[in-house]
Amino acid sequence: MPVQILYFAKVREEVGVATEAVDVPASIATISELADWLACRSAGHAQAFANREHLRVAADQVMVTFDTPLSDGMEIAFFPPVTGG
Amino acid sequence: MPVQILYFAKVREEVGVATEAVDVPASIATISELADWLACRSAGHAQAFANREHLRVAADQVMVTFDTPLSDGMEIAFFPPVTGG
Amino acid sequence: MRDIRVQTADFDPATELARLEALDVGAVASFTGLVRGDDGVAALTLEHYPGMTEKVLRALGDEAASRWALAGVSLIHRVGRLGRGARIVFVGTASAHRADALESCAFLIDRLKTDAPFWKSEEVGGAPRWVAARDGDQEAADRWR
Amino acid sequence: MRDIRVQTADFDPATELARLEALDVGAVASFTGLVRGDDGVAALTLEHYPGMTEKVLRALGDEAASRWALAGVSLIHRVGRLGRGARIVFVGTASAHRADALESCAFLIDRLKTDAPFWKSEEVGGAPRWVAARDGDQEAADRWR
Repeated sequence: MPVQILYFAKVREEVGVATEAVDVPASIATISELADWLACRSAGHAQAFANREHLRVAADQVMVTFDTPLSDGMEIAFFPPVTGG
Repeated sequence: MPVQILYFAKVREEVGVATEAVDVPASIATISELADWLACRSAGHAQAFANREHLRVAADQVMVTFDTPLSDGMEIAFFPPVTGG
Repeated sequence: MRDIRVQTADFDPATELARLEALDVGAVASFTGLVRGDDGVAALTLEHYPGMTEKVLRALGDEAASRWALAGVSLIHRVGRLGRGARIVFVGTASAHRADALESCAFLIDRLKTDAPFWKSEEVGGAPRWVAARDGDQEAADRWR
Repeated sequence: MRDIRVQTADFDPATELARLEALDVGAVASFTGLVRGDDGVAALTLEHYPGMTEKVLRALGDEAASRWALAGVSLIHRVGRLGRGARIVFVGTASAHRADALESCAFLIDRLKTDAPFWKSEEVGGAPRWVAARDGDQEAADRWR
Protein backbone atom coordinates (compact mmCIF):
# COMPACT_ATOMS: atom_id res chain seq x y z
CA MET A 1 0.00 0.00 0.00
CA PRO A 2 1.65 3.27 -1.12
CA VAL A 3 1.75 5.98 1.57
CA GLN A 4 3.40 9.40 1.53
CA ILE A 5 5.27 10.19 4.75
CA LEU A 6 6.21 13.74 5.85
CA TYR A 7 8.40 14.77 8.78
CA PHE A 8 8.65 18.23 10.34
CA ALA A 9 10.92 20.13 12.71
CA LYS A 10 12.93 18.01 15.18
CA VAL A 11 11.40 14.79 13.81
CA ARG A 12 12.57 15.72 10.30
CA GLU A 13 16.09 16.36 11.62
CA GLU A 14 16.19 13.02 13.46
CA VAL A 15 14.90 10.99 10.51
CA GLY A 16 17.19 12.88 8.13
CA VAL A 17 14.64 13.38 5.34
CA ALA A 18 11.57 15.61 4.96
CA THR A 19 9.46 13.18 2.95
CA GLU A 20 9.54 9.57 1.86
CA ALA A 21 7.20 7.53 -0.31
CA VAL A 22 6.86 4.07 1.24
CA ASP A 23 5.08 0.88 0.26
CA VAL A 24 3.51 -0.40 3.46
CA PRO A 25 2.87 -4.16 3.94
CA ALA A 26 -0.82 -5.10 3.91
CA SER A 27 -0.54 -6.38 7.51
CA ILE A 28 -0.16 -2.80 8.76
CA ALA A 29 -3.61 -1.44 9.56
CA THR A 30 -3.16 1.63 11.76
CA ILE A 31 -0.89 4.68 12.05
CA SER A 32 0.48 3.19 15.26
CA GLU A 33 1.59 0.05 13.39
CA LEU A 34 2.99 2.26 10.61
CA ALA A 35 5.08 4.15 13.19
CA ASP A 36 6.50 0.88 14.57
CA TRP A 37 7.32 -0.25 11.03
CA LEU A 38 8.97 3.09 10.11
CA ALA A 39 11.03 3.02 13.33
CA CYS A 40 12.97 0.04 11.94
CA ARG A 41 14.16 1.87 8.82
CA SER A 42 17.20 3.57 10.43
CA ALA A 43 18.73 4.64 13.74
CA GLY A 44 17.34 8.15 13.06
CA HIS A 45 13.85 6.74 12.52
CA ALA A 46 14.19 4.71 15.73
CA GLN A 47 15.11 7.86 17.64
CA ALA A 48 12.26 9.90 16.12
CA PHE A 49 9.64 7.28 16.99
CA ALA A 50 11.07 6.33 20.42
CA ASN A 51 8.76 8.56 22.44
CA ARG A 52 5.18 8.69 21.16
CA GLU A 53 4.21 11.21 23.82
CA HIS A 54 6.30 13.84 22.09
CA LEU A 55 5.00 12.92 18.66
CA ARG A 56 1.93 14.21 16.85
CA VAL A 57 0.47 12.84 13.63
CA ALA A 58 -1.72 14.18 10.85
CA ALA A 59 -3.52 12.08 8.22
CA ASP A 60 -4.31 13.93 5.01
CA GLN A 61 -3.53 17.22 6.82
CA VAL A 62 -5.85 16.63 9.76
CA MET A 63 -4.50 16.00 13.28
CA VAL A 64 -5.46 12.41 14.28
CA THR A 65 -4.71 9.83 16.96
CA PHE A 66 -2.31 6.90 16.45
CA ASP A 67 -5.16 4.36 16.37
CA THR A 68 -6.47 5.86 13.11
CA PRO A 69 -6.75 3.24 10.31
CA LEU A 70 -4.37 3.61 7.39
CA SER A 71 -5.77 4.01 3.85
CA ASP A 72 -4.31 3.64 0.43
CA GLY A 73 -2.48 6.77 -0.77
CA MET A 74 -2.76 8.64 2.52
CA GLU A 75 -0.46 11.53 3.37
CA ILE A 76 0.84 10.88 6.89
CA ALA A 77 2.87 13.55 8.70
CA PHE A 78 4.80 13.05 11.96
CA PHE A 79 5.96 16.05 13.96
CA PRO A 80 6.55 17.39 17.50
CA PRO A 81 3.86 19.33 19.39
CA VAL A 82 3.38 22.62 17.52
CA THR A 83 4.92 25.88 18.74
CA GLY A 84 3.62 28.64 16.47
CA GLY A 85 1.93 31.89 17.31
CA MET B 1 -21.45 75.19 54.27
CA PRO B 2 -20.28 76.06 50.72
CA VAL B 3 -20.50 73.18 48.22
CA GLN B 4 -19.86 73.15 44.47
CA ILE B 5 -22.52 71.20 42.53
CA LEU B 6 -22.01 69.83 39.00
CA TYR B 7 -24.61 68.25 36.70
CA PHE B 8 -23.93 66.18 33.60
CA ALA B 9 -25.80 64.84 30.57
CA LYS B 10 -29.57 64.38 31.04
CA VAL B 11 -29.40 65.61 34.65
CA ARG B 12 -27.74 68.84 33.48
CA GLU B 13 -30.50 69.34 30.89
CA GLU B 14 -33.25 68.77 33.46
CA VAL B 15 -31.74 71.07 36.08
CA GLY B 16 -30.99 73.67 33.42
CA VAL B 17 -27.48 74.57 34.62
CA ALA B 18 -24.13 72.76 34.51
CA THR B 19 -22.82 74.02 37.85
CA GLU B 20 -24.05 75.90 40.89
CA ALA B 21 -22.28 77.06 44.04
CA VAL B 22 -24.66 76.54 46.96
CA ASP B 23 -24.51 77.28 50.67
CA VAL B 24 -25.92 74.20 52.37
CA PRO B 25 -27.63 74.46 55.80
CA ALA B 26 -25.63 72.88 58.62
CA SER B 27 -28.47 70.39 59.23
CA ILE B 28 -27.65 68.60 55.99
CA ALA B 29 -25.11 65.86 56.73
CA THR B 30 -25.12 63.45 53.76
CA ILE B 31 -25.27 63.54 49.98
CA SER B 32 -28.71 61.99 50.18
CA GLU B 33 -29.96 64.90 52.29
CA LEU B 34 -28.23 67.31 49.92
CA ALA B 35 -30.11 65.74 47.00
CA ASP B 36 -33.46 66.18 48.82
CA TRP B 37 -32.59 69.80 49.56
CA LEU B 38 -31.50 70.51 45.95
CA ALA B 39 -34.70 68.91 44.62
CA CYS B 40 -36.70 71.82 46.13
CA ARG B 41 -34.83 74.50 44.17
CA SER B 42 -36.90 74.24 40.96
CA ALA B 43 -39.22 72.00 38.95
CA GLY B 44 -36.18 70.96 36.90
CA HIS B 45 -34.27 70.00 40.02
CA ALA B 46 -37.29 68.05 41.28
CA GLN B 47 -37.42 66.11 38.00
CA ALA B 48 -33.68 65.40 38.03
CA PHE B 49 -33.74 64.07 41.59
CA ALA B 50 -37.07 62.21 41.33
CA ASN B 51 -35.57 58.80 40.62
CA ARG B 52 -32.42 58.03 42.58
CA GLU B 53 -32.01 54.68 40.86
CA HIS B 54 -31.11 56.48 37.65
CA LEU B 55 -28.79 58.90 39.38
CA ARG B 56 -25.09 58.50 40.17
CA VAL B 57 -23.02 60.78 42.35
CA ALA B 58 -19.32 61.62 42.67
CA ALA B 59 -17.72 63.44 45.61
CA ASP B 60 -14.46 65.20 44.76
CA GLN B 61 -14.36 63.26 41.48
CA VAL B 62 -14.76 59.81 43.02
CA MET B 63 -17.93 57.77 42.53
CA VAL B 64 -19.65 57.38 45.95
CA THR B 65 -22.94 56.24 47.46
CA PHE B 66 -25.69 58.63 48.59
CA ASP B 67 -25.01 57.94 52.29
CA THR B 68 -21.57 59.58 52.01
CA PRO B 69 -21.11 62.43 54.56
CA LEU B 70 -20.88 65.94 53.14
CA SER B 71 -17.78 68.06 53.87
CA ASP B 72 -17.03 71.73 53.61
CA GLY B 73 -15.98 72.79 50.09
CA MET B 74 -16.72 69.44 48.46
CA GLU B 75 -17.29 69.13 44.70
CA ILE B 76 -20.44 67.04 44.27
CA ALA B 77 -21.49 65.86 40.81
CA PHE B 78 -24.84 64.28 39.89
CA PHE B 79 -25.25 62.41 36.62
CA PRO B 80 -26.95 59.43 34.91
CA PRO B 81 -25.25 56.01 34.66
CA VAL B 82 -22.26 56.44 32.35
CA THR B 83 -22.34 55.36 28.69
CA GLY B 84 -18.84 55.85 27.29
CA GLY B 85 -16.57 53.43 25.45
CA MET C 1 4.72 53.10 29.08
CA ARG C 2 1.43 54.69 30.10
CA ASP C 3 -0.45 56.84 27.58
CA ILE C 4 -3.83 58.00 28.83
CA ARG C 5 -5.70 60.74 26.96
CA VAL C 6 -9.12 62.35 26.57
CA GLN C 7 -9.32 64.41 23.38
CA THR C 8 -11.63 65.74 20.68
CA ALA C 9 -9.15 64.92 17.90
CA ASP C 10 -9.04 61.56 16.17
CA PHE C 11 -6.24 59.16 17.06
CA ASP C 12 -4.28 56.74 14.92
CA PRO C 13 -4.40 53.11 16.13
CA ALA C 14 -1.30 52.41 14.01
CA THR C 15 0.75 54.97 15.95
CA GLU C 16 -0.43 53.52 19.24
CA LEU C 17 0.28 49.94 18.16
CA ALA C 18 3.75 50.94 16.96
CA ARG C 19 4.55 52.46 20.37
CA LEU C 20 3.38 49.28 22.11
CA GLU C 21 5.32 47.03 19.71
CA ALA C 22 8.46 49.11 20.32
CA LEU C 23 8.40 48.03 23.98
CA ASP C 24 9.93 44.79 22.68
CA VAL C 25 7.94 42.45 24.92
CA GLY C 26 6.25 40.05 22.53
CA ALA C 27 2.48 40.48 22.89
CA VAL C 28 0.32 43.47 21.95
CA ALA C 29 -3.48 43.50 22.23
CA SER C 30 -5.84 46.27 21.19
CA PHE C 31 -9.48 47.21 21.14
CA THR C 32 -10.97 50.02 19.04
CA GLY C 33 -14.55 51.18 19.48
CA LEU C 34 -16.21 53.06 16.63
CA VAL C 35 -19.56 54.73 15.92
CA ARG C 36 -21.61 51.92 14.42
CA GLY C 37 -23.28 52.61 11.13
CA ASP C 38 -25.91 49.90 11.27
CA ASP C 39 -28.60 51.32 13.52
CA GLY C 40 -29.57 54.61 11.92
CA VAL C 41 -27.36 56.75 14.14
CA ALA C 42 -25.93 59.65 12.13
CA ALA C 43 -23.61 60.88 14.88
CA LEU C 44 -22.84 60.71 18.59
CA THR C 45 -21.94 63.52 20.93
CA LEU C 46 -19.82 62.53 23.90
CA GLU C 47 -19.88 64.61 27.07
CA HIS C 48 -17.55 63.92 29.99
CA TYR C 49 -16.56 65.16 33.45
CA PRO C 50 -13.19 66.87 32.93
CA GLY C 51 -10.80 66.04 35.73
CA MET C 52 -12.67 63.02 37.00
CA THR C 53 -12.44 61.27 33.63
CA GLU C 54 -8.64 61.45 33.54
CA LYS C 55 -8.48 60.40 37.20
CA VAL C 56 -10.65 57.30 36.55
CA LEU C 57 -8.71 56.32 33.42
CA ARG C 58 -5.39 56.63 35.27
CA ALA C 59 -6.77 54.54 38.14
CA LEU C 60 -7.91 51.86 35.67
CA GLY C 61 -4.43 51.87 34.11
CA ASP C 62 -2.91 51.46 37.58
CA GLU C 63 -5.27 48.62 38.46
CA ALA C 64 -4.49 46.83 35.18
CA ALA C 65 -0.76 47.22 35.81
CA SER C 66 -1.16 45.76 39.32
CA ARG C 67 -3.17 42.76 38.13
CA TRP C 68 -1.22 41.83 35.00
CA ALA C 69 2.44 42.02 33.95
CA LEU C 70 2.21 44.97 31.57
CA ALA C 71 4.98 46.87 29.83
CA GLY C 72 2.57 49.39 28.32
CA VAL C 73 -0.99 50.68 28.40
CA SER C 74 -2.66 53.07 25.94
CA LEU C 75 -6.09 54.40 26.78
CA ILE C 76 -7.56 57.07 24.53
CA HIS C 77 -11.14 58.32 24.58
CA ARG C 78 -12.59 60.99 22.34
CA VAL C 79 -15.25 63.53 23.31
CA GLY C 80 -17.40 65.92 21.28
CA ARG C 81 -19.42 65.17 18.13
CA LEU C 82 -18.39 62.00 16.29
CA GLY C 83 -19.84 60.99 12.94
CA ARG C 84 -20.73 57.52 11.72
CA GLY C 85 -17.67 55.26 11.57
CA ALA C 86 -15.56 57.60 13.71
CA ARG C 87 -13.25 56.12 16.31
CA ILE C 88 -14.44 56.63 19.91
CA VAL C 89 -12.04 54.70 22.10
CA PHE C 90 -8.74 52.84 21.89
CA VAL C 91 -7.32 50.41 24.42
CA GLY C 92 -3.87 48.93 23.83
CA THR C 93 -1.73 46.74 26.07
CA ALA C 94 1.74 45.20 25.76
CA SER C 95 3.08 42.30 27.79
CA ALA C 96 5.57 39.46 27.64
CA HIS C 97 2.58 37.10 27.95
CA ARG C 98 -0.33 37.03 25.55
CA ALA C 99 -2.93 36.22 28.22
CA ASP C 100 -1.87 39.30 30.21
CA ALA C 101 -2.14 41.53 27.14
CA LEU C 102 -5.53 40.12 26.09
CA GLU C 103 -7.14 40.00 29.53
CA SER C 104 -6.01 43.46 30.59
CA CYS C 105 -7.30 44.86 27.29
CA ALA C 106 -10.75 43.34 27.94
CA PHE C 107 -10.63 44.51 31.58
CA LEU C 108 -9.84 48.09 30.59
CA ILE C 109 -12.67 48.47 28.07
CA ASP C 110 -15.20 46.64 30.29
CA ARG C 111 -14.43 48.77 33.34
CA LEU C 112 -14.14 52.00 31.35
CA LYS C 113 -17.73 51.40 30.21
CA THR C 114 -19.11 51.49 33.76
CA ASP C 115 -16.58 53.59 35.70
CA ALA C 116 -15.50 56.47 33.47
CA PRO C 117 -17.80 59.53 33.39
CA PHE C 118 -18.68 59.72 29.70
CA TRP C 119 -22.21 60.13 28.35
CA LYS C 120 -23.34 59.50 24.79
CA SER C 121 -26.10 61.38 23.04
CA GLU C 122 -27.04 60.00 19.64
CA GLU C 123 -28.64 61.67 16.63
CA VAL C 124 -31.36 59.60 14.99
CA GLY C 125 -33.50 61.36 12.42
CA GLY C 126 -31.98 64.71 13.40
CA ALA C 127 -33.06 64.64 17.05
CA PRO C 128 -30.56 63.97 19.86
CA ARG C 129 -31.35 61.45 22.59
CA TRP C 130 -29.34 60.24 25.56
CA VAL C 131 -28.10 56.67 25.28
CA ALA C 132 -29.30 54.46 28.15
CA ALA C 133 -26.80 52.42 30.16
CA ARG C 134 -26.91 48.69 29.43
CA ASP C 135 -27.23 45.99 32.11
CA GLY C 136 -24.84 43.85 30.08
CA ASP C 137 -22.11 46.45 30.51
CA GLN C 138 -22.48 46.29 34.28
CA GLU C 139 -22.26 42.49 34.18
CA ALA C 140 -19.17 42.61 31.95
CA ALA C 141 -17.46 45.00 34.38
CA ASP C 142 -18.50 43.01 37.45
CA ARG C 143 -16.67 39.89 36.30
CA TRP C 144 -13.39 41.76 36.94
CA ARG C 145 -14.24 42.64 40.57
CA MET D 1 -14.40 39.61 5.47
CA ARG D 2 -11.98 36.73 5.91
CA ASP D 3 -8.27 37.34 5.38
CA ILE D 4 -6.13 34.30 6.20
CA ARG D 5 -2.49 34.21 5.13
CA VAL D 6 0.82 32.43 5.73
CA GLN D 7 3.74 34.42 4.39
CA THR D 8 7.45 35.15 4.79
CA ALA D 9 6.94 38.91 4.29
CA ASP D 10 6.15 41.27 7.15
CA PHE D 11 2.59 42.54 7.50
CA ASP D 12 1.27 45.92 8.58
CA PRO D 13 -1.13 45.80 11.55
CA ALA D 14 -2.37 49.27 10.57
CA THR D 15 -3.53 48.03 7.17
CA GLU D 16 -5.30 45.08 8.79
CA LEU D 17 -6.97 47.26 11.42
CA ALA D 18 -8.09 49.73 8.75
CA ARG D 19 -9.76 46.91 6.79
CA LEU D 20 -11.55 45.71 9.93
CA GLU D 21 -12.61 49.25 10.89
CA ALA D 22 -14.00 49.78 7.39
CA LEU D 23 -16.55 47.01 8.03
CA ASP D 24 -18.45 49.68 9.96
CA VAL D 25 -19.53 47.44 12.83
CA GLY D 26 -18.28 49.20 15.93
CA ALA D 27 -15.77 46.91 17.65
CA VAL D 28 -12.32 45.82 16.44
CA ALA D 29 -9.93 43.70 18.51
CA SER D 30 -6.40 42.67 17.63
CA PHE D 31 -3.48 40.66 18.87
CA THR D 32 0.07 40.92 17.54
CA GLY D 33 2.79 38.46 18.56
CA LEU D 34 6.42 39.50 18.13
CA VAL D 35 9.86 37.99 18.68
CA ARG D 36 10.65 38.95 22.27
CA GLY D 37 13.95 40.66 22.89
CA ASP D 38 14.24 39.94 26.58
CA ASP D 39 15.49 36.36 26.71
CA GLY D 40 18.68 36.36 24.67
CA VAL D 41 17.04 35.06 21.50
CA ALA D 42 18.66 36.69 18.45
CA ALA D 43 16.20 35.25 15.94
CA LEU D 44 13.54 32.62 15.36
CA THR D 45 13.04 30.40 12.36
CA LEU D 46 9.48 29.25 11.76
CA GLU D 47 8.80 26.05 9.85
CA HIS D 48 5.29 24.98 8.88
CA TYR D 49 3.34 22.27 7.05
CA PRO D 50 2.24 23.94 3.81
CA GLY D 51 -1.32 23.00 2.94
CA MET D 52 -2.29 21.81 6.39
CA THR D 53 -1.45 25.17 7.95
CA GLU D 54 -3.83 27.10 5.72
CA LYS D 55 -6.50 24.41 6.21
CA VAL D 56 -6.25 24.67 10.01
CA LEU D 57 -6.29 28.49 9.99
CA ARG D 58 -9.36 28.53 7.73
CA ALA D 59 -11.09 26.01 10.02
CA LEU D 60 -10.30 28.19 13.06
CA GLY D 61 -11.74 31.21 11.22
CA ASP D 62 -14.87 29.20 10.45
CA GLU D 63 -15.21 28.05 14.05
CA ALA D 64 -14.80 31.61 15.34
CA ALA D 65 -17.44 32.85 12.89
CA SER D 66 -19.85 30.14 14.04
CA ARG D 67 -19.35 30.88 17.76
CA TRP D 68 -19.36 34.70 17.65
CA ALA D 69 -21.13 37.33 15.54
CA LEU D 70 -18.18 38.42 13.41
CA ALA D 71 -18.10 40.76 10.43
CA GLY D 72 -14.41 40.14 9.80
CA VAL D 73 -11.44 37.97 10.71
CA SER D 74 -7.76 38.55 9.86
CA LEU D 75 -5.29 35.80 10.60
CA ILE D 76 -1.73 36.25 9.39
CA HIS D 77 1.25 34.11 10.35
CA ARG D 78 4.79 34.53 9.14
CA VAL D 79 7.28 31.75 8.43
CA GLY D 80 11.05 31.74 7.82
CA ARG D 81 13.75 33.52 9.80
CA LEU D 82 12.51 36.39 12.00
CA GLY D 83 14.85 38.70 13.90
CA ARG D 84 14.37 40.15 17.35
CA GLY D 85 11.30 42.40 17.53
CA ALA D 86 9.88 41.07 14.24
CA ARG D 87 6.14 40.45 13.99
CA ILE D 88 5.19 36.77 13.94
CA VAL D 89 1.41 36.63 14.03
CA PHE D 90 -1.60 38.94 13.74
CA VAL D 91 -5.16 38.17 14.77
CA GLY D 92 -7.86 40.76 14.12
CA THR D 93 -11.61 40.54 14.55
CA ALA D 94 -14.52 42.93 13.93
CA SER D 95 -17.99 42.68 15.43
CA ALA D 96 -20.97 44.79 16.42
CA HIS D 97 -20.33 43.65 20.00
CA ARG D 98 -17.09 44.21 21.87
CA ALA D 99 -17.27 40.92 23.77
CA ASP D 100 -17.53 39.00 20.49
CA ALA D 101 -14.52 40.81 19.02
CA LEU D 102 -12.40 40.37 22.17
CA GLU D 103 -13.31 36.75 22.89
CA SER D 104 -12.92 35.53 19.31
CA CYS D 105 -9.52 37.25 19.13
CA ALA D 106 -8.36 35.39 22.27
CA PHE D 107 -9.89 32.14 20.95
CA LEU D 108 -8.06 32.42 17.63
CA ILE D 109 -4.60 33.00 19.08
CA ASP D 110 -5.07 30.38 21.83
CA ARG D 111 -6.22 27.69 19.41
CA LEU D 112 -3.68 28.64 16.73
CA LYS D 113 -0.97 27.94 19.33
CA THR D 114 -1.98 24.29 19.73
CA ASP D 115 -3.69 23.41 16.44
CA ALA D 116 -1.72 25.03 13.63
CA PRO D 117 1.38 23.17 12.40
CA PHE D 118 4.11 25.74 13.00
CA TRP D 119 7.41 25.00 14.74
CA LYS D 120 9.82 27.55 16.16
CA SER D 121 13.56 27.13 16.30
CA GLU D 122 15.40 29.84 18.23
CA GLU D 123 18.96 31.09 17.96
CA VAL D 124 20.65 31.63 21.32
CA GLY D 125 24.40 32.24 21.26
CA GLY D 126 24.51 31.33 17.57
CA ALA D 127 23.15 27.77 17.96
CA PRO D 128 19.61 26.90 16.89
CA ARG D 129 17.36 24.89 19.21
CA TRP D 130 13.76 23.75 18.86
CA VAL D 131 11.30 25.52 21.13
CA ALA D 132 9.40 23.11 23.41
CA ALA D 133 5.59 23.21 23.54
CA ARG D 134 4.21 24.73 26.75
CA ASP D 135 1.57 23.04 28.93
CA GLY D 136 0.05 26.47 29.54
CA ASP D 137 -0.70 26.81 25.84
CA GLN D 138 -2.64 23.52 25.88
CA GLU D 139 -4.63 24.69 28.90
CA ALA D 140 -5.37 28.05 27.26
CA ALA D 141 -6.66 26.27 24.13
CA ASP D 142 -8.68 23.73 26.13
CA ARG D 143 -10.83 26.40 27.78
CA TRP D 144 -12.41 27.02 24.35
CA ARG D 145 -13.41 23.36 23.81
